[in-house]
Amino acid sequence: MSTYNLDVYMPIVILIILALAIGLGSLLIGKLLRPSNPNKLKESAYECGEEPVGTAWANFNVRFYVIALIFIIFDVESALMFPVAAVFKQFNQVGAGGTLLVSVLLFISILLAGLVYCWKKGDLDWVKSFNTSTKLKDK
Amino acid sequence: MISLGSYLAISFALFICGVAVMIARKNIIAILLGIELILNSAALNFVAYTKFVNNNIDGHIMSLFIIVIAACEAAVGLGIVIRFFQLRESVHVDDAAQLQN
Amino acid sequence: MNSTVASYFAQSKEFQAVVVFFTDLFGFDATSFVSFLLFGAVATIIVGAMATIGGLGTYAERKISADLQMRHGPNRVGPYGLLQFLADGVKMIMKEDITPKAADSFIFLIAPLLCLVGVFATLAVIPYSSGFILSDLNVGIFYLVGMASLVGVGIFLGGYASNSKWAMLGGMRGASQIISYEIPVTLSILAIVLLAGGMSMGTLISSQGGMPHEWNLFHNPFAFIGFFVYFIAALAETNRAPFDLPEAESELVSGYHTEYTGMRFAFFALAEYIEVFVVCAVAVALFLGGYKVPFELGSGQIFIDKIGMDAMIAKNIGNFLEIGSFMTKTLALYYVVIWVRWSLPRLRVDQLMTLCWKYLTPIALFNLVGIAVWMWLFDGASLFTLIFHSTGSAGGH
Amino acid sequence: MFANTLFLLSAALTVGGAFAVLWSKNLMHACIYLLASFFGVAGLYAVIGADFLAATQMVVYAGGVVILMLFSVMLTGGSSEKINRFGLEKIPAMGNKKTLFAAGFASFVAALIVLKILAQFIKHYDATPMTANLPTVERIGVVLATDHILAFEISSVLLLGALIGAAVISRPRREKND
Repeated sequence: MSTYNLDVYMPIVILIILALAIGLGSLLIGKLLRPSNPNKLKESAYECGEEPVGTAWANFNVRFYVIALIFIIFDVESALMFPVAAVFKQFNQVGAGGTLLVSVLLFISILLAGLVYCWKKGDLDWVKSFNTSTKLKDK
Repeated sequence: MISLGSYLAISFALFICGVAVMIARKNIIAILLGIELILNSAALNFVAYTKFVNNNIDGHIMSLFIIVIAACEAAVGLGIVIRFFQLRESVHVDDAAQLQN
Repeated sequence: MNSTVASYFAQSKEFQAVVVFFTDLFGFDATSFVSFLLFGAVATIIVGAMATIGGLGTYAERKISADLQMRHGPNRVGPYGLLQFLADGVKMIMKEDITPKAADSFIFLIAPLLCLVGVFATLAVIPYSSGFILSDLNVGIFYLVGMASLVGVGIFLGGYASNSKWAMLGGMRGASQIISYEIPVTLSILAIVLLAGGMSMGTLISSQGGMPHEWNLFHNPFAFIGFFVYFIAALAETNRAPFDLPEAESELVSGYHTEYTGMRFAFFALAEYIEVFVVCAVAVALFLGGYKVPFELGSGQIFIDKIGMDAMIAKNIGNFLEIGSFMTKTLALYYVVIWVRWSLPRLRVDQLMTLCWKYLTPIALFNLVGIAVWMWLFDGASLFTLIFHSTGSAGGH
Repeated sequence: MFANTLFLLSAALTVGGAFAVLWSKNLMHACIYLLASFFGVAGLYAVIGADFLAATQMVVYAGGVVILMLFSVMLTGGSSEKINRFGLEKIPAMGNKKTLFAAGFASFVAALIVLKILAQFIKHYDATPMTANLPTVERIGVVLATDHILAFEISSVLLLGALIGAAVISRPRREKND
C-alpha cells in the first residue's frame, strides 16, 4: 500500500481520542470518588422548588425553524464560495479576475435577494410584529 | 485494503441502510433521515470512482453539488413536515392520506 | 504542501536518529510511527496547555471582573490565587454527578462530550508559529468552521436531554443563537480567504507582514470593518459577553446546563473557555498578522547571518519569538473579551437576532463584495502600498 | 499503516452509524447516530484525498442538516410516540416488527438488484493502485470558476428557490389567526 501523506490527519484523530479520553476518564474517576446517593428530590428537574409540571418536550415556535433554514442556505452558499474565493487571487494575477468578480457578485446578489425577501416578510424579526396587521383593522 | 471494491461495499451498505430506514419508519422525519443516508452513499461512490478510475476531480464537483442539493432538499422537506404537523397534529405517514386539507 | 509539526521537526538530526532506532526495532520503515508518537506528544502538550489556559481563563475572568469592580479576586489558593482553577477542578471531580430521572441519560452524556470533541478538534489547525502548527491542513480555516459548528449541536442536545423547561428553552435559544451568528463569522472568514488567496493557515498568515501596517486589519477599509464584524459575531458564537442569553442567570436559571452538575458541567465550561481562546487565535491569525514577528526576526535568518548560529537553533529561536508574538496578541484579545463581558448589559432575544440578521450579515456580505472589488481594482495591493507608491516617497519598501 | 487504521475507523463509524439509525427506537438517538455516520463519511473522504469535501461534509451536514433535523423533531412533538387524535390503533411512529420485516425484505431485494449491476464493475477494478493525494481546493476552485461556472450560478438560484419556498411554507401564519 503506497503510504501517501495521510499523516496530516493523525493529530485530528489523536485530539478527538484525547477529548473522549478526558471526558470519559474524568467521569470514571469521578464515579469511584464521588458520593452517589440519589433521592427522588435530587432527581427531579429544577422548577425553582415547585413540583415539575408536564414534560418539557412541548413543541416550540416555528420561528426557530425559519432561522435554522436561513442559516443552512447561507452555510451552503459560503461552502460553495470558499473554493472560488481561494483561487480569486490567482485569477486576478492572470488577469481573468474581472469575469470571476462578475460571477461572484452575481452569486452573492441572488442570495442577497433571498435575505431581503425574508427581511421584508418579517421572518427575521423575533417578536411577532403586530403593527402591520392591527393598523389595517383599526381604520 | 483501501480499494474501489471496499469503497463500493461501504456505500452499498449505506444505501441498504437508507432504504431499510425509509421503509421501516412511520415518522416522516425518520424517512428524511433515510434519504440523507442514500444521498451520502451516492456522493461517496462518485468520489471513490474519480479517485480509483479516472483520477481527476470531476467526482468531487459532482458530490459537492449533491451535498448542496441534499441541504436544500432537507430544508424544504422539513418545512413541509412542520406545516403538515400544524395541520394534522401528527407526523405519522398514514395521516398523510388525503389530498385536500 | 501540508506541512505539519512532524515535518518541521523531521529536519532536525535527533528525529532521524529516533527513526533509525525504531526502524531496526520493528523492521518496517518507522517514520510514520515516529511522527505518530511526536504528534501524540505535541497534542498532549497542546491539550494540557489549552486546559490550563481554559482554567486560567476562569481565574483571569474573576480577577479582572474583581479589578473592574474595585475588589480583590481569588487570592487564597496558591500565589495570588493562581491555583484557583485547580481547586475548582478538584471540586468538580468530587461533586456528585446527578442525572435527572426523566432525562435521556444517553444524550445527557453525549452532549458535553460533543462540545469537548468539537472544541478540541479545532486545536489541530491553530497556528502557534510557522513550525509549531499541529497539522497545517490545506482546508485549515474551513475545517475549523466545520468543527466549531459541532458545539451548537452539543449545546442543543444538552438542553434537550435534561428535560427541564429552563434547559429546553436555554438549549433552543443557545443553538439558534450559535447557528445564526455562524453566518457573519463564516462570511468574514470567506472575505479574508479571498484576500489571502488560500484556505490553509500558512497562506493566510504568510500573506501578512510583521509590522502592523502589513496586517490584514489595515489592508483595506473592508477588512477593517470585517474584523469588528468577526469579533462581535465570534463573541456571540461562544455565548459570551453581552450575548450570553442562553445561560442568563436572571432569566433562564443558567440555561442549558441547569441540570448538569459536577464534571459534566465542567466540560461545558472548559469547552467554552477553550473556544474563546480558539476564536481569539483565529482573529489574530486572520486579521492581526498571526505569528509574524516584526523585522523578519521570526525566520531566524538574522541570527544565521549576523551571529552565524547553526540553522536549526536559529530556526527554533525564531519559532519561540513567533509563539511569543502569537500568544501576546491572542491573550490581549482574550483580555478584551473578558473586559467586554463586565462592561456591557445583556441583549434581549429579539435585539440579539436583529443585530445578527439585519446588521452583521448585510455588513459581512458588503465587506465580501468590497474586498472582491478592491482585489480586482488594485490587484490585491494594501492601502499603505498604494499611498506610499502613489506619492512616490522614498519610504514604503 | 495509518491510512488503513483511519480507513477502518471511519468505515466502522459510517456503517455502524447507519445501522444504528435503523435500529434505534428513539428519533433523537437516530439523529445522533446519523451525525456519527456523517463523521465517518467525512473520514472516508479524507482517506482518499477529498479534503475539501470532508470539510464541506462537516460544515453542511454535521453543522446544518443535523441541527435542522433536531429542530424539526422538537417542533413536531418530540420523539414521544403520541397516539393519533382519532385514537385508532396505529403502527407506532418508529415502526414495529412488521415494518422491520418489510424493510428487511425490501432491502434484500434492492441488494440483489444493485449487486447484479455492480458485479461486473467490482471484478476488474479491484487492483488499482492508490495514487498520492493532491490538495484539491485549488483544483476544485479553478474548475468551479471556469468549466462549471454555469452550475455555480444556477445553484445560487436553486438556493434562492429553496430559501423562499421553505420560508413561505413554514412561516407562522399571521394573517389567519390575527
